[in-house]
Amino acid sequence: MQRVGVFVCWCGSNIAGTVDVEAVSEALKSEPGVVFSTNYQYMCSQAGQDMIKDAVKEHNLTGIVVCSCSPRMHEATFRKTAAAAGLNPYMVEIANIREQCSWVHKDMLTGTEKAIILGKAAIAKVNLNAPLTPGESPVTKRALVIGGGIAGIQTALDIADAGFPVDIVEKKPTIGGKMAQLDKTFPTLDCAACILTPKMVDVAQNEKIRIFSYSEVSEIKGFVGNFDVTIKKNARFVKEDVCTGCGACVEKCPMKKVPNEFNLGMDNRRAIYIPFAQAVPKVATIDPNACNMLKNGKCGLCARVCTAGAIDYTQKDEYIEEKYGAIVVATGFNPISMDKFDEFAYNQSKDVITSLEFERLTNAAGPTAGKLLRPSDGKHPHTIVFVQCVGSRCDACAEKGKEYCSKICCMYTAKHAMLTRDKYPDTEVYVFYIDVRTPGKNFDEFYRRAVEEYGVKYIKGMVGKVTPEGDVLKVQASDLIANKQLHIDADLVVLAAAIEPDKSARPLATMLTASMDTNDFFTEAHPKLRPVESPTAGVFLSGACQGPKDIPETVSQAGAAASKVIGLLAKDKLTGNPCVAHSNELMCNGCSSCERVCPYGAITYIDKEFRMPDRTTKIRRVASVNPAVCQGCGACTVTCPSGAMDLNGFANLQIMAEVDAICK
Amino acid sequence: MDNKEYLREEIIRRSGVNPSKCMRCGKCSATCPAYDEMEYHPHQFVNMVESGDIEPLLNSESLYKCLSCFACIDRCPRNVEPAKLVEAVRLTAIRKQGANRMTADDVPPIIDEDVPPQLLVSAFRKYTK
Amino acid sequence: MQKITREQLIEKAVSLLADGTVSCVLGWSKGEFDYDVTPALFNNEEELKANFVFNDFCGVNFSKYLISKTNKCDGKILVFLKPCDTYSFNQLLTEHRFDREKVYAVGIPCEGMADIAKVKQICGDGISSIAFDGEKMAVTTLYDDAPVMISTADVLAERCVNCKSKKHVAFDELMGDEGEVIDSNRFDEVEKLEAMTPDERFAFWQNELSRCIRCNACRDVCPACTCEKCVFDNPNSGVENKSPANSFEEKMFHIIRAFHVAGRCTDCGECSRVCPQNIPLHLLNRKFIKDMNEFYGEYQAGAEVGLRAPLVDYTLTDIEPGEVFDRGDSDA
Amino acid sequence: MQVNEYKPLIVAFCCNWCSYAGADLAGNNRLNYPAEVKIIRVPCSCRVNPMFVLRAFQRGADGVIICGCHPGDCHYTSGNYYTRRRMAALFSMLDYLGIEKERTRVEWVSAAEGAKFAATMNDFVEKVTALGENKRLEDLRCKK
Repeated sequence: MQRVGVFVCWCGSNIAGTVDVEAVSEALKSEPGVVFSTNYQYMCSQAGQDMIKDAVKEHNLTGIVVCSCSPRMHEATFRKTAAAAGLNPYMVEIANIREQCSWVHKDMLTGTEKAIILGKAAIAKVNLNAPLTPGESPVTKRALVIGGGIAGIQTALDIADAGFPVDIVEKKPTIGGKMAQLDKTFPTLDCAACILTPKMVDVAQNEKIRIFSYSEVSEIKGFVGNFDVTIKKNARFVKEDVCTGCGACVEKCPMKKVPNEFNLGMDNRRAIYIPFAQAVPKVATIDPNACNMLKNGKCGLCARVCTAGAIDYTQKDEYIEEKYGAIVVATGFNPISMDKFDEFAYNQSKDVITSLEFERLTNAAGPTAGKLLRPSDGKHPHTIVFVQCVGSRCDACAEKGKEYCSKICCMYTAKHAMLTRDKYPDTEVYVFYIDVRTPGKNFDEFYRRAVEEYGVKYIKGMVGKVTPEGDVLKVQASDLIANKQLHIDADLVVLAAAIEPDKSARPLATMLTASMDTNDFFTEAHPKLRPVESPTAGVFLSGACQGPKDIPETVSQAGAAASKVIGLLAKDKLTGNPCVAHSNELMCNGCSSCERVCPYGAITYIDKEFRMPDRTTKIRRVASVNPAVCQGCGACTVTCPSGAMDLNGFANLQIMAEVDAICK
Repeated sequence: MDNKEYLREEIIRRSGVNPSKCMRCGKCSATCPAYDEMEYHPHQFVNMVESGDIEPLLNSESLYKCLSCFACIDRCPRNVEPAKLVEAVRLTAIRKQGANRMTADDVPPIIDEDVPPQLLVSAFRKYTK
Repeated sequence: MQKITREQLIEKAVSLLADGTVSCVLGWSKGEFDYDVTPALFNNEEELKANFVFNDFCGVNFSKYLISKTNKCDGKILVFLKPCDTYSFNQLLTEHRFDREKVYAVGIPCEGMADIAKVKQICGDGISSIAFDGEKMAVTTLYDDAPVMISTADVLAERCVNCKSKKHVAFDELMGDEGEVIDSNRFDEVEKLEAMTPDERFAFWQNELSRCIRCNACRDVCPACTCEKCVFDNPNSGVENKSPANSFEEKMFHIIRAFHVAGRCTDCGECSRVCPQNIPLHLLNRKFIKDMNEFYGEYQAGAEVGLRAPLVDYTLTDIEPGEVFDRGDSDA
Repeated sequence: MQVNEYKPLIVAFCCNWCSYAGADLAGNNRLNYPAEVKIIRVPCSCRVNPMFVLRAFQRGADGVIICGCHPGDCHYTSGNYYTRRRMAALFSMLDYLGIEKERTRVEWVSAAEGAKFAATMNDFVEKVTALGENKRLEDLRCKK
């Protein structure tokens, strides 16, 4: 039996005005377990707290009930008081007789009556309380960043800057991501390469950062502070540490007709290739699907020309195991496929392109060396039609596109239109829009400049149909302001395709037990207050994997994610919330129901050996809760039919004792 | 409910279309092959039904200019289905007493030898009660 | 009258024992009377020939026994499963309750099992023997000289009258067809109750549940009730009780039991079969099944291994608890 | 003072993050609701076991209400979705047994909805008061 002390607070007249505090402390005196009961003007004051401490010593109290304001207000205060008096802080229960009693009831009699019942419930609960100690787990002081785009790069740099080692896993042969493919960036129009490549070099030169390029995460185990990750390093058939990136092999490779994915297939690369001049790491990679040597053992030219001897046709996929304290997801985005949008003739004409392809066409390092030429015949286009919202803002049941606004299209289309008019003033540029959405610093000004200074023709309306006819594209569109249907003979049509999370995100979320929304964007722990954390502890979100974002927003989120990671890695130990679920192995059936409802993946199953009454042993599958991961919601406790699963601090018996006390 | 409101509800019920899903992109009008023939264009149809302006639509020739090609339905990003609205308004118009668009007597003078009989039957279905 | 005979089953069991596929057989054994068949483990041909039976009273669902029996048998265990048993079999596998590798399941056809209560309604108590003869069973009682001839079809158990499926959803080998899921009227009675006024429903259940003697037979036979220790037996659960100590206990017991098996109950009907007080317990389970089908889409527990039951799943647009009453009930 | 007036006994389970805070807000704004409502704090509405609900009825409660975060706002991301399914099933079952459906309720109350909390409680108490004492769950066993 506990020795409970009851402390009734007046809260000045806040409580005492509607509740007879004297009567309450008197009535609660005779409750089971209560050895001391008193009341005081302000329990939370220093004098009030001292009163509690003294009573603990004087009466050897093992439990404390404070009848006062909401536990959301002062539970933490009184827990500290208890701890200072040498009691376990979780031996404190609060009866909320202010917010939920004196402030909502007018009549002294009813107020007092209810306060007594609330006090009884708290006493009934504290009688069943057990001292709780928060679990501690060590923190591996190393972070993993999955994805080497601008989001991953910025996060890694910021974490490394704070002195913690970081590994970047990038599935492509080089880091840089989408930003490396861009030409200029809005709203300042500085070139993407000029601001990105120095950062890539910083990453390469930073001692704290390791880059696993051409690699994927294949397995994740563990929990916050203690992730065990297996990284699959795909065979690139070139020894990374030996290759100097001279490019001699690339020049000699006879396989010249491999579509170049970096230029979105608009030109060709060799079977051995370096994606672009500033690639990091700058090493060659052999495409096993194109290389003759790897396919049928005939060729071997690259090995012969490589003076460094870096080519290794026998290289195998390598698996690396590493421990991490935190994981940052920065898997980014891709434009959606245009296959379902027949009306824009994307698959019928080479001159209907996506905006990302347009970026490559205008990029000095692109397939046309920066000259804006039509992919079909290499001629300069004179009339260009930009179509906004292709696949964005679609109704869910339309099944072609995405429900959300892709956010970046309005700005990059304004940029494309402006740059085109700037370089080629003889070009007619039309932009068909539904709404122009340009919130952001200097964004709307940028768009207005495109219209007012560069003469881009913005038309409120949509393109309904694009028909290739000869070497022109017949564009049929509506102009809603003029209430006219327009027919434009265009040379080039650029589609602002919606963006979607990278396909690797979904399997990764499964490995991480991190939640995702229906669009496969990662869910944040709180949409406003914890926007860079996943609900799964130790997993952080950076960039477009969480939702469409432009570069400034991505970089600031990347920094925010890094600061959260640093905050975690700076700790030597993690102190958990002791109010977590635990499973009674003797009663657990191993039925897996709890595992299915756990939002955090905190429950795993182990095979446990039990001694049977007849001295034999039996191995049974039982649930085991990881207290470092469990957040204490209690979903598992209700789904468990045998009652093996229970929640510390809110145990079945405790809540039932409260029910009984109230219903007496 | 006044007549205007009644008509609006009736059209929405008959068509099964929710015009408030429209985001005013105008793709229906952009895609419409009969656009130039129409007094009220597909996007206006949606907008006018939404605001309850049915009377002008009922009296408009536009009703009979729609080819029912359903290009607007196919391409609407919001699944609004403008052609179904046109159809519902047209039904409302021809269901009125004596409002048949066409009677059997009208046919012989305009008949064309090359027109397949099936087309005539379906036109009749479309234009009469 | 079953399509398959005792001799065929023994022959199958003996051959599987002989070729070493299995090392023992979970089957039906003679009981005190011809109609109270009990499950038993057989190790060899002699035991099978002596005690193995198969007749219209072999309704026992063996799935649950596999949990304990797989540990009692060194090699594989042979189990004969009727179509409805295979659903429980899959459900238990979903819950990792036994090792599939230790079981050799033979699917056998079922023509529906007889309900002894219905037999007794026809010929009265004091049954001394039942002989099976073609389509009929010859029931001899202490009080009559000549046996009463009864057709199985007339005394089918409720669960067999409303059989939901003749399909074997899990087996290693079949004796007969795989069978099909069939349309049943199993929710008719639930609907009848739903159509009553709350007062009538209350009266109905008061009449039924007041007969409960808390013998726990329903729990003990239920293939979904496989807890190592039931909450009602656990002094730390806060709801422990073994007898109807106060007026509320049966209700609590039956509601909670139905809730605990909701989404896991395959509607095998064992609870109602074994209830000595003939309480229609399946109507509680079927209410949950019917509700969940209506709220969250058709779901049949045990149809496949690994299915996610409705109560451990959700969608963002589920029905609100306040709306569940307004589905055209007469009392709405 | 009316001494003989029937006062129901209401147990309200409130999740710590939204509804309990909503109840606190009702207090802060001095929004009255009947004292018959007694609140039990749980971390999440998904912690409410049907056994607690039945236990309350068993011990004489006349009505049980469960309050949680609005769907989509759960502190634990998905807890209240499970609550929604479980309680839909449980309440439908109680209704099936002939228990008055007005005695049970699930309500989503956010931390900002103090007014909604008070209004909900007022309405719930009024409905339960109209039904009178909860005898059915008590009496199911004993035939009259």
